[in-house]
Amino acid sequence: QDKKTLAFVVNGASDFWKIAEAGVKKAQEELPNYTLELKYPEQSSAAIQQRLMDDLVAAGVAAIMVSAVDPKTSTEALDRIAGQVPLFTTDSDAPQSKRIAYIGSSNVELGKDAGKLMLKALPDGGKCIGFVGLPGADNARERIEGVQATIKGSKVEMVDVRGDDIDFARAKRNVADALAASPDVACMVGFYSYNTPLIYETLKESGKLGQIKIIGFDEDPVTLGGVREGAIEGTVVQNPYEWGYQGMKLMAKVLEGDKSGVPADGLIIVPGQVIDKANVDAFETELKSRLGK
Amino acid sequence: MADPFLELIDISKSYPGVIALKGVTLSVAPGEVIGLVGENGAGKSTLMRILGGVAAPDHGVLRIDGAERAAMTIDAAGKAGIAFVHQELNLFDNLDVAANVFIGREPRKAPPLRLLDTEAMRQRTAPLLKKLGADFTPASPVADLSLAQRQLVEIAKALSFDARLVILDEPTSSLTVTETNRLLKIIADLKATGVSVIFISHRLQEVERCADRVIVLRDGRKVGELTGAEIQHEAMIRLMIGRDLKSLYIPPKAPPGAEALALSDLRTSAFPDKTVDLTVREGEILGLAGLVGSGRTEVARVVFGIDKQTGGEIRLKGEPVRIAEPREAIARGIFLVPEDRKQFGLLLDVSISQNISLPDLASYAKAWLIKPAQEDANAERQKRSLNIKTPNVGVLAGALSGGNQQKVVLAKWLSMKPRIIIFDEPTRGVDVGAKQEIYELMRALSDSGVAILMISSDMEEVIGVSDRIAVMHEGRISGLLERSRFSEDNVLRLAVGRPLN
Amino acid sequence: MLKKDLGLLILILVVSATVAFINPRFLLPINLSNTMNLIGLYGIFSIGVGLVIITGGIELSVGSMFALLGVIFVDLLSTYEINWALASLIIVIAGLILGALHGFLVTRMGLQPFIVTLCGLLIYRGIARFYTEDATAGFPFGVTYPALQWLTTGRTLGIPHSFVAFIIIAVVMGIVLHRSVFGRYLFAVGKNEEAARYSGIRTKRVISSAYIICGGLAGLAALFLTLYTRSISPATHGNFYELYAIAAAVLGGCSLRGGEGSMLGIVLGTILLQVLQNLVNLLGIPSSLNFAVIGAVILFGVLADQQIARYGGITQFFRRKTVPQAMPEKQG
Amino acid sequence: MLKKDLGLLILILVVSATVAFINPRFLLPINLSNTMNLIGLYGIFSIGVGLVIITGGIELSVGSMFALLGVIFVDLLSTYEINWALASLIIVIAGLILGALHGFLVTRMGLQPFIVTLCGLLIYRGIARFYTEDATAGFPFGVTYPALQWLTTGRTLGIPHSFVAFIIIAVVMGIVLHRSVFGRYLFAVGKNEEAARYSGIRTKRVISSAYIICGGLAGLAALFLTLYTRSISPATHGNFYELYAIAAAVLGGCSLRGGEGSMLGIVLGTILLQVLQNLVNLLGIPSSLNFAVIGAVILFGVLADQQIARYGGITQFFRRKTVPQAMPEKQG
Ligand SMILES: Nc1ncnc2c1ncn2[C@@H]1O[C@H](COP(=O)(O)OP(=O)(O)OP(=O)(O)O)[C@@H](O)[C@H]1O
Ligand SMILES: Nc1ncnc2c1ncn2[C@@H]1O[C@H](COP(=O)(O)OP(=O)(O)OP(=O)(O)O)[C@@H](O)[C@H]1O
Ligand SMILES: [Mg+2]
Ligand SMILES: [Mg+2]
Repeated sequence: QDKKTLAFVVNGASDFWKIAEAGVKKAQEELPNYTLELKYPEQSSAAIQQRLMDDLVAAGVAAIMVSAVDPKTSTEALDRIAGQVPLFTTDSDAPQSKRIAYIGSSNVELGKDAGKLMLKALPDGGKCIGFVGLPGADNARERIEGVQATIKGSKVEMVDVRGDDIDFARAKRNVADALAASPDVACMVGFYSYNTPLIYETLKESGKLGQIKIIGFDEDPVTLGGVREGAIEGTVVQNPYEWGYQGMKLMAKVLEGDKSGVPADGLIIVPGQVIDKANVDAFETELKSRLGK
Repeated sequence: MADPFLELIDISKSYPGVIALKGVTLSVAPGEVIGLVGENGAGKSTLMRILGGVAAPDHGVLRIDGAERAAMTIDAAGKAGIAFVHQELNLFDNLDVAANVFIGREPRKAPPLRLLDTEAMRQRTAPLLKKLGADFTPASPVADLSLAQRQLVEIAKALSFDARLVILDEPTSSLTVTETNRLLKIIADLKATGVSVIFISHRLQEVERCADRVIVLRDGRKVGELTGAEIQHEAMIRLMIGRDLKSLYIPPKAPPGAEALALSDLRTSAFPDKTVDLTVREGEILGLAGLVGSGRTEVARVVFGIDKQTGGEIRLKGEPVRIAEPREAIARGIFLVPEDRKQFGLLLDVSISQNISLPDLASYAKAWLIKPAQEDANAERQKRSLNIKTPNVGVLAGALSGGNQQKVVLAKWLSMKPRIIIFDEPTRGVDVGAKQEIYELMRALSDSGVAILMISSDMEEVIGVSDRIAVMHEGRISGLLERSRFSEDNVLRLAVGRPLN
Repeated sequence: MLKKDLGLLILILVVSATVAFINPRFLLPINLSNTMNLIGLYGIFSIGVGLVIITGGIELSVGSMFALLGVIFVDLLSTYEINWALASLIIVIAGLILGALHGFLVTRMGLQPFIVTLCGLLIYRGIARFYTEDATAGFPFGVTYPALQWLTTGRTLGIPHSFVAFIIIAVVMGIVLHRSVFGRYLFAVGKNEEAARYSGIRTKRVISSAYIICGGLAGLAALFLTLYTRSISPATHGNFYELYAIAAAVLGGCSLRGGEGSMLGIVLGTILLQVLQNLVNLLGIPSSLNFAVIGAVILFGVLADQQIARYGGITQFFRRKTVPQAMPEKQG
Repeated sequence: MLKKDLGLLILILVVSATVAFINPRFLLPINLSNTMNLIGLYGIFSIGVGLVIITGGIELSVGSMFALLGVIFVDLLSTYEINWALASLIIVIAGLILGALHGFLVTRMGLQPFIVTLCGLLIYRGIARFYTEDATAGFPFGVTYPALQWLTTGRTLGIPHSFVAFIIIAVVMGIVLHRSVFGRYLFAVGKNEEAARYSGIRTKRVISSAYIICGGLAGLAALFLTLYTRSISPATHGNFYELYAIAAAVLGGCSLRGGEGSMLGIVLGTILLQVLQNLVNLLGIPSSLNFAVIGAVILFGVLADQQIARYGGITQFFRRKTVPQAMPEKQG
């Protein structure tokens, strides 16, 4: 008897998913009767991800958990998959689809956390500039939305968000050009995981570290280092480890007919966390042990 | 005569479907000028390509200074002192003249850096160009040169070698008498300094004037060798094609008819301040002579709609027309056989049959779908009537010998209904037998009422074929000769802009 | 059939057989049907790009056209609620117009095709992103266009309609390319534009037509792609698709120098690329290796083909230039 | 200076003047210095790609090389803690080897350059992603390599060393291309490979050398880029950079048909592309319009150049075919 395969399909290659993978591995230890797989589409494109899922279904997987590239408008396509195998969503939800449950956090909430960090860093207010890979992507929009909602009415304002299409060199030059174009900028926000380290490096090179506040997202090692150093005010992280771990366990349970783990609204929210100088060491230690480094 | 330093022994070479050479033996002694003649496709160029290391023989050996080898390489040929002017030009039109002359063996300066010594190149090129009477400089970009000028560059290149043997494969096919005479003089000088020359030409007069020995090839075999006084026009022709030829001129059946094409005050961009006036009548062959660069090709290009007409008028049967595109010219029955067939006349890697049908595809098609059988049938017909040497009409045009390629270009137009045909150097690289056939064809066309404008740099051809001759000099018609006043001297005088006696 | 096409076919068969042997689910009707669907989607525009390449040009902007035409299409349908047939027509016409623009710039303004279509790549995507403010454009939940969806994403007897459309287009364009006067002109212009002009071919018109056809097919493909993904992120939708198309054409024997290529080759090239994608997913190869596997298979396939051609028996015959009937135009 | 180069220079000056007029901060030393830095980074490999294009080839794999060589470099330095000078040497040599491989496949195996380097694009990125399991490779926090960083990202009197390196390379390669025998052969081979062979040029060797130089420069650029971003996401690092390089070369007058181009042109092409990027950021143009602006400026620049050349005054001079000096010699 073949083992059943459970697939965790992510939305593109990123370190973020390495942490989820650690959670999946942990779940694998506890689910010896299943083969757990983490699948990356070769590009962050809805079409390619869809194709990957079609192929997985064709290859006979038993259930899929997906971080849809474009959940809002992929309902139909997700339903097509959900019609063939049990489907779960993670990272970003497709509430109208026939998915069984969503496990993840809310990007708007994460953005609100970042907004609070900005207010704390700039008690007297100031101009902020944001940096992001794809400004139109849902996760970016929601994070920005959360930030805007929090700083509204304060003296802190976000004057611009520059996109870089996930090209690190362009991301770095965006920071340098922003420094040249707006000498009065008071803080910079890195919305994608690589934006924060690049802001940090650029400010360091131009000697502006400490003068301009940095607020980040995610747990890039340089970001954590900057937090520890005090150059970065803080960073807002999610908990993909739990998504991977809990998600896979849940999928196995559902396959075995036990639906008790699925809440009525189908939403399992794993809250994010604000990392600042105070808790950075503890967080990093835990992260390292999870990643087995 | 001195002992040969170079021998080709029992050389054979075949290409799929053709035997290009069969058991040919040839030796070259120092200071000897060898004429190599034969019909198109006889194997002359192939033999030379083997000697130059560009092609390898299937069978046979080469012996250089007593050392035997199975095949030459380009390097070895260079080292053995063989300089080669290829029949089809091999110039780089992104470089200037001097760079082309010294390509592959540039003078260098700053030794470890291998920098180009452009100065030296130009200085060493200048006297060669002067010797050839070229009207361009070592710094002229080759892209700006006409075909004839390019041919001079190729010759200059061969002369720049300190060669023991210079191979000239149809060096004069685009040259006029003046340049040709200069070249013959240069050959004599080379000979005097002990350099050997192999000279290939379809203009047998030239061969007669310079060769010590003539080798005749037919169908890949050596069919004869003439020396000294035996080197006679008729003798060569007899060996080449196995029969005698009639005289060139075939009188028209009827006197010329009405004016078919008239150019008045025509201006071209090559000579913006000169105008051309010319009339071609139905049923006549009007020769257009002139020196290299005198603007004849430019006139043809304007009439055919390739280049913009910058002034004046073109009249067809008295009716003014505007021709903006070749297509419009073709629709009116004006056809052009271009001088550079490789660039403009043919699609080299397309079959003969498809080349022939190209300008008139619609008539081989039903509902826009081409009927290949009809194309092939027509191509077969043309192959037979023009005597194109090829196993079949599916062969790529580029694989044909130069003369046969020219016949394919002619076949394109002869398959359609011409009213006026402009031949720009119609027999460039065409052998005597085929030349005769082309002349007969031209005459047959003109007798059927077609007006023919024949641009030619071959004096023999201009005088021998035309009913009237117009001569161009620096962008304008400098004179018109009726048959009674045809002479080499008169044509030349007009060509250099001097008045007639 | 040309030697090159034969080699490609053999490569496809070998790859497919290997995959089927390792994972028999490859042969499941649903998998074959999915793969056919993708072949159809990618094939439609690869044909257009192939035609442009045959004239000696290049077309780099199809991917960006998909983004631009896609967001407009979504907007026409969902914001302006225009009839789907009319909206589709508008998109295809918009594709034709963009193609005509490229043709105009290349032939009348004398710009290099690479520059023109590179600028198209940059500009169209930029406009698409600006138009939606980088947001994803998609059909609202629950809205369906049954007829349009049936036409584009539907299947009949398991055969996806995109594949049917592709095959019909390939056959028609194959006849146009290899049997018609226009097709002959395309090759002639690609081989030697000057000589073609001297033969009375309106070369500018022929070249423009190739770009126009390519634009029209890109417009059509944009429809299929939009209904396949149902949403368009203008920053990424269609990224690199121009490379897929060019790769399919070049694999299929089109030379970037122009004048060479066959419709069968383009079709086979497209099939190979999609089968390779399917292979990576089905064999459970880490997706990070996806591109590497595709690249390696292409490289070894082409290498093997070359080596066989160089030393081999049968194919030797096809390589000689002088061999009669070795002309691409003459073969199906 | 060629006409084309002059036109490009004018375009750069016009664009710069416009930006400086709208936002005078464009002229701030720090901004100029930043832009120079990026010109240096992108210019180094554009030169290599330009050389390959001049031989009539194409090089599509540089972006993927950056990803592969970059992750290896990071690993050598931070995991294996190899001396930075040795590690840098290894990377440049690896670049040379990849270039040699391309040259080998193109010249000895007779594969099309487009295919070879497209496979390179796919394979190198695939290996890079597999090697790091798609994780971002970066230098650990706080780790510095003072000498290496000074060399690559340092500045002297405000001039970034990447720019200095670029200028040195451009001057050297400019001399090689335009003044040396080897450069002459590059042009000859690109224009007409057969004729070059007939002239006794070892064409295969010349073409291979171009790929090798290109590979070496890509290796060098990989070092600079790695130290610039300090971290490499193998899935995206260097994506589309091959297009930047080709665009710079083609803008600078290189023809994809080979045999044409100039070093000055490539340099100016690179400068234009980077000034345009700077413009978008400084003028506060939405980043979604980034590519559209670049595309539009390139298109209008090239169009204007073409139109001026066609009808204009000064440049008319450069286009006229040489008028032969009267013909006194002929009368003799
Ligand atoms: N590369 C080739 N491939 C196939 N056939 C060839 C090739 N080169 C020459 N041939 C054939 O070999 C024969 C001899 O050609 P060659 O060019 O030597 O003739 P030639 O005597 O120089 O003629 P011409 O006077 O027309 O130049 C011809 O039938 C030609 O078609
Ligand atoms: N392809 C070309 N590019 C640039 N200039 C050219 C070209 N062809 C001819 N010319 C120039 O135009 C002028 C007229 O040349 P044209 O070719 O019409 O003369 P021709 O009498 O036919 O001479 P030829 O015997 O050289 O063909 C000459 O000055 C020549 O240098
Ligand atoms: Mg010959
Ligand atoms: Mg002429």
